[in-house]
Amino acid sequence: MDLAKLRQDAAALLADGRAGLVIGFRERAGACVPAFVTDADQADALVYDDTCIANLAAYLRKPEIRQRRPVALVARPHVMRSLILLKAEHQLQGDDVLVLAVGDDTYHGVLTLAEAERLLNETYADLATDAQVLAEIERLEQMSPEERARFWSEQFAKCTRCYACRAACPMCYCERCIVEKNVPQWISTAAAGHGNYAWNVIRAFHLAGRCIECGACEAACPQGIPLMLLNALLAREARDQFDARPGYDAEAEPVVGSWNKDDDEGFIR
Amino acid sequence: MARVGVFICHCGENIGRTVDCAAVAKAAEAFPGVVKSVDYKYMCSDPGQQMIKDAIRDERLTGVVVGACSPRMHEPTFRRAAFEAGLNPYLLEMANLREHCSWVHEDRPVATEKAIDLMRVMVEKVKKNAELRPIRVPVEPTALVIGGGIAGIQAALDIAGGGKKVILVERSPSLGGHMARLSETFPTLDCSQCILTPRMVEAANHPNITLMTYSEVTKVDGFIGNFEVTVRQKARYVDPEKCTGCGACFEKCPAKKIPSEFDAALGNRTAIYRPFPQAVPNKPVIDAEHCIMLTKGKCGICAKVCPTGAIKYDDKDREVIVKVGAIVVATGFELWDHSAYGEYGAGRLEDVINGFQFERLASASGPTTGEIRRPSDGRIAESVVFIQCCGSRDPKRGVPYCSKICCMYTAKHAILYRHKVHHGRAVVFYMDVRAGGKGYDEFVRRAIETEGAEYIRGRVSRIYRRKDGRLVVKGADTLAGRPVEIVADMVVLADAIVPQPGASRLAQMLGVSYDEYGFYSEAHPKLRPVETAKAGVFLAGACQAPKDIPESVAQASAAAAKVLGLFSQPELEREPIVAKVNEVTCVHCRACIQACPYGAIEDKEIKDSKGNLIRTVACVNEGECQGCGTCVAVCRSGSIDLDGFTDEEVLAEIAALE
Amino acid sequence: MTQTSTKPDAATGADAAAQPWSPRIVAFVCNWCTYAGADLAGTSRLQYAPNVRIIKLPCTGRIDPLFILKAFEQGADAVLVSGCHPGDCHYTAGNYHARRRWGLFRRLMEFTGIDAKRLFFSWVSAAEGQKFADLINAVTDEVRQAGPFDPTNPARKRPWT
Amino acid sequence: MTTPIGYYPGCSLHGTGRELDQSIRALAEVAGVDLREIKDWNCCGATAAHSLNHDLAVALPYRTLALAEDQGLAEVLAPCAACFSRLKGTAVRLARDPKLAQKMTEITERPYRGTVRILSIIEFINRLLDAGLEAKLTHPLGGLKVAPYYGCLLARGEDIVDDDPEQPSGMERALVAAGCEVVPWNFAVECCGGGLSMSKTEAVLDLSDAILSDAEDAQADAIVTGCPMCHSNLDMRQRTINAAGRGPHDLPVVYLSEILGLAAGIEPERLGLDRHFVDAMRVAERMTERSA
Repeated sequence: MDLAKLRQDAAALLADGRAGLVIGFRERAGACVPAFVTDADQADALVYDDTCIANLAAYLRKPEIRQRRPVALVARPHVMRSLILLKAEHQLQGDDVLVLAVGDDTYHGVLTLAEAERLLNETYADLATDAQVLAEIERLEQMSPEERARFWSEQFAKCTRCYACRAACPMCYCERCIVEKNVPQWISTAAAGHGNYAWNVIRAFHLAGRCIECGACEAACPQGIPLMLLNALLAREARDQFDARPGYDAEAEPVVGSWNKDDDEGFIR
Repeated sequence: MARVGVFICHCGENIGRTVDCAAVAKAAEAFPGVVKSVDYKYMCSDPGQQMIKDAIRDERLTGVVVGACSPRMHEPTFRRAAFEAGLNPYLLEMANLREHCSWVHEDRPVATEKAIDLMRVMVEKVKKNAELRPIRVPVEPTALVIGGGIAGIQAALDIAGGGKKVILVERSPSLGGHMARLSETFPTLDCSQCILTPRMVEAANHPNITLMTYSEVTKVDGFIGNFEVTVRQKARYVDPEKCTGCGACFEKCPAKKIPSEFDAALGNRTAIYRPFPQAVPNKPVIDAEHCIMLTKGKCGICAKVCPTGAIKYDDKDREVIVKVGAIVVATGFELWDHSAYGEYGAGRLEDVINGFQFERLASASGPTTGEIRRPSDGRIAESVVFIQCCGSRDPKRGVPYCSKICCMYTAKHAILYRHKVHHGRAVVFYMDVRAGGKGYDEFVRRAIETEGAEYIRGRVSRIYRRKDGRLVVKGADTLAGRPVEIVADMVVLADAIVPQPGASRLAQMLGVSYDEYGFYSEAHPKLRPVETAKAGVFLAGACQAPKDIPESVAQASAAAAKVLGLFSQPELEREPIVAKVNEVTCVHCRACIQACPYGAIEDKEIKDSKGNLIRTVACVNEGECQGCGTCVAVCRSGSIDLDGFTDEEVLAEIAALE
Repeated sequence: MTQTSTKPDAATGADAAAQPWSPRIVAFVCNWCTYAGADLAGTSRLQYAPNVRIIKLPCTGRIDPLFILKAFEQGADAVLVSGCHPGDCHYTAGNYHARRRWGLFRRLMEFTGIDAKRLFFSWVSAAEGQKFADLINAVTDEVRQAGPFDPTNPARKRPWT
Repeated sequence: MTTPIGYYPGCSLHGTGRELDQSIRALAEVAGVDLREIKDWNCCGATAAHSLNHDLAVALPYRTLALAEDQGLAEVLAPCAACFSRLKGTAVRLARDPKLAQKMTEITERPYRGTVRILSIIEFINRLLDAGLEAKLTHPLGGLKVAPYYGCLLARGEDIVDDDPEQPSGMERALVAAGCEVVPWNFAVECCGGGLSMSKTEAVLDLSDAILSDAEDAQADAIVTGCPMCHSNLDMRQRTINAAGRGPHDLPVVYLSEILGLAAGIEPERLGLDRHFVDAMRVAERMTERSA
């Protein structure tokens, strides 16, 4: 991948004022961390490799970031999908963001959101769910309901309700999350038992038909809860049942919130 | 602190037989917040209601739960009683101890236990209930009627007669619609124009009716009581103020060979024209597509001969926005195009015509002045075959439904033909004769028994033109069980009735639903046949389904009655079960806006004092919201709630079931 | 529900084992079709199992997955969701929205250990009193077969420990 | 087209319809199509089987389809309209009814997965045109007026024929490409009496006479057909019709493949045009050399 070109583009965007901020990655203590570059001189600090999993689109909801629009973002295909979906959900304007598009060992250059949408549909139209995740979903589906309940009981018991998953997800942009709603309080905030169950299940459901499977939430979870199992399951169902392809069409209707006369109702008596 | 009153009704023996009402009242007394709990034989009786009213006053109740029959039965009764005692009616709830409990369970202890549960649920709910006030929506007391056929004219006249203003919009240059094209009408054979034209004139002259002919609705905004409708007035190129309707222009117009829409292409008209002599308004328009001046830039004869200088070649389309409180849709029907039927000549045989064309041939004002002459060579038709169900009841190539009026008008055609060509042969092919209606079957019998029409039950398999120019009609007589072959001069096809082209586009504009063929859907097939699911939009005539003239007129008057009812008050009062957005937490993802079946949620821009946009949020239009709550369930941040069924109320109910 | 004897929670209580367990089912129904269908079952005097507690909403479109979670949290042995048949919705499309939501949510429930045998969906029209009675009986029977909702299920509310 | 197309001649192409066989093969050669006769094919069942025994009526074409599949043929041309209707009709029924397919497998002891696509003569010729035959039509017929006659089997049968049953148009493109003028006429799908050909010949005379008369009224120089039964009724029986005091008719009845063959510059004898009862060689006289 042409990292030098990426740095050069980032510097140029900042230098000629096309972007007020470049969000990318830099190295710190041997790990990739987000970098917020406002000065063309600092662009050389930018790096990119496979370990850069964080979905930088999650920062776009922050007011201090929004102030510096247009913002340029180092984005792999999943992150580009996040941006398209944010636009579909009216959280972004087309010209709020520029994309420093990185793909499989390729740097695609600086793209507008519309160009990123085209690139996605032409080159990255079939981003598949991680094979290991799929295999694990199938393994769980083979279990009895009781075994599955036990599995998730153990997983959710680890949850400390730090909400790092939520912070890492660009689609969790609600200013007041449902878990923080207290009149009435639907979801117990105590880090235990049914509250943990309800939180994790509702978090996943609120991403049904919206999760682009970037994996940032699971990566962010300090407790190692396999959140992608829930997300990928719903992504699979949304795709199989309703042809959902979130993040490929900035004009698409939301999957939950639209309907089709022929939607499956085999399960309804 | 909540002060809830509980009232358990025995409903005579209906509840009391299986539910121990006294025990339920006693158990309810122990519920937190309940300050009074009693049981009584007939809670809905005067003394029963008085008991509730007294308790509301004496105990300063903040909520009431009546355990009795289904709320579908007596909720309005008890809420009115609460209101009369000074309690907001929405602070009263009913628990369904009869339909959902005593009538469906026999075991007394089990039923009593369940009744106590049902009471607890409603007590918990009512403690969370908020006072709600009926929503008042101002009503603009002007109606829009779309379509100037007989249905639209009737609706407009009735509304105007009731003292309210009407704007009547018609797409073509004249009022009258299809009825103006008919020769005579079944089953009385009175002249269509003789009964219609006076109504057209009346509509045009009525002080309460504003006529907008040659105009189309292009946009509909707003909601019941408050629609804003954009109407495009097509350029007429003739100043109606100056024009006297003298007719010098169309007598001299050199573009004479334009097929007349009014005469179903059997006659011609000029480029500057009025559709027919009795047109209302009786002033010509220029058809820009065919006018030599407007297409080629030279001619100008009409302007030269016009004594008042009314011709304006530079006229332009105009859009006007009108404010109305109700809309009556009366856009009518069209005939199905029979060229899909190859066996009937695929529309290529000149002497195979449709019902409207026959009407024009039979009409004294038509292109043949009422003589039944075949279009190909103008000879009197000595033998005419009429084919019913052309396209109707044919799920494969036509439409599956019955077009309803064809049996009747075909009988009329056969009679009219026999009146005009005494020695002529009128043969009718039919599948069934459906002549339900006052005097209808008698009329068909008359055609067969005294007017000499030959009715053959069966279908026609092929029509072709012989070398001598006559048509050969081959078919089956399924009663006699043999093939028949008839030589005819003309074939009249009773084409299926279909909606106007563009019907679905108008429906989408109006927010009215329509069926798979494009006919508009009524709100309820039995009990609300005139309303649509869109509040404030009503239906009249064949835009809803095939209808004859009396049915169209009846429905038009019904629609007018609905409109007048709506306009009888300056404000509209509706149940306050509507959604509300918490603008502080709404992040404007627009899921609710897309999900709302009524388009009742819109963007709202929040601005600071200087007018700078701070952010955009969703906003429910109370006038349009019907209170289904679909938006609430799609809102991830819990920023919408539904009055009457709030999250808090529902949660309290679920929690009460622990 | 105050049928103290029927509460599986009451297993912690001393006298609980004395009475047999009976399913507790929460039904979320729409006002226009299923609630009216239940009314019709009543006016027709059809007898059915007493295990269902109805919570009335205007439309199935109003039914948030949170309602279902909450019902299980509170210890319901099963949840029934019922509304108007497709095409019959009083609000034209609320049931279509609901159907899609359930199509996804029930998968999630199943996957996280709430047996599909505890979550029921149906269309019952205002004319289907008999269907309503049959449905309640069938659902009650099936839940009885499935047994009480496991008190250790992660969705289930437990005393603070 | 390099993939071979299966060929099912059926009985009539080996008998009365030999010119259909000849012209199809000659045309395929010009178009460069490899026609492979299905090995060991059997009767399609159009004769008596379909009115006598339902199982037999399906089993006969089933066996042929199974053979074709086994021989690796994805498409099979059945030039005879009756064969086409039997084969395609069977394929349609098998696809609709898995139980029937199972039964046929048992009866014939052959599996058939339903992969074979059956082509009518019209579909076949349109396919050739798509694949470049149009450019090879070097001898257009100089405005020969033709009445395309479909009869029953090339116009009817839901899911069997992909054309409007009341006003089919499948032949028109090929005829126009061959330089003919298609005349509008009324009898393109009327019955020729084929089913009564042997049992009630007088009925055939009536029916065929009406067809010939209408084509003549429409000033057609020839009737074009794709069906050997129609062909024999209209061509062979023309003399009998005249002898019965009708007509008199003298109207050539030619196959679609013969017309296309002529336009492709194939000698009329090779197409079998000299084998007709009513002189059809005069049609060949209309061949012109296309000026390049």
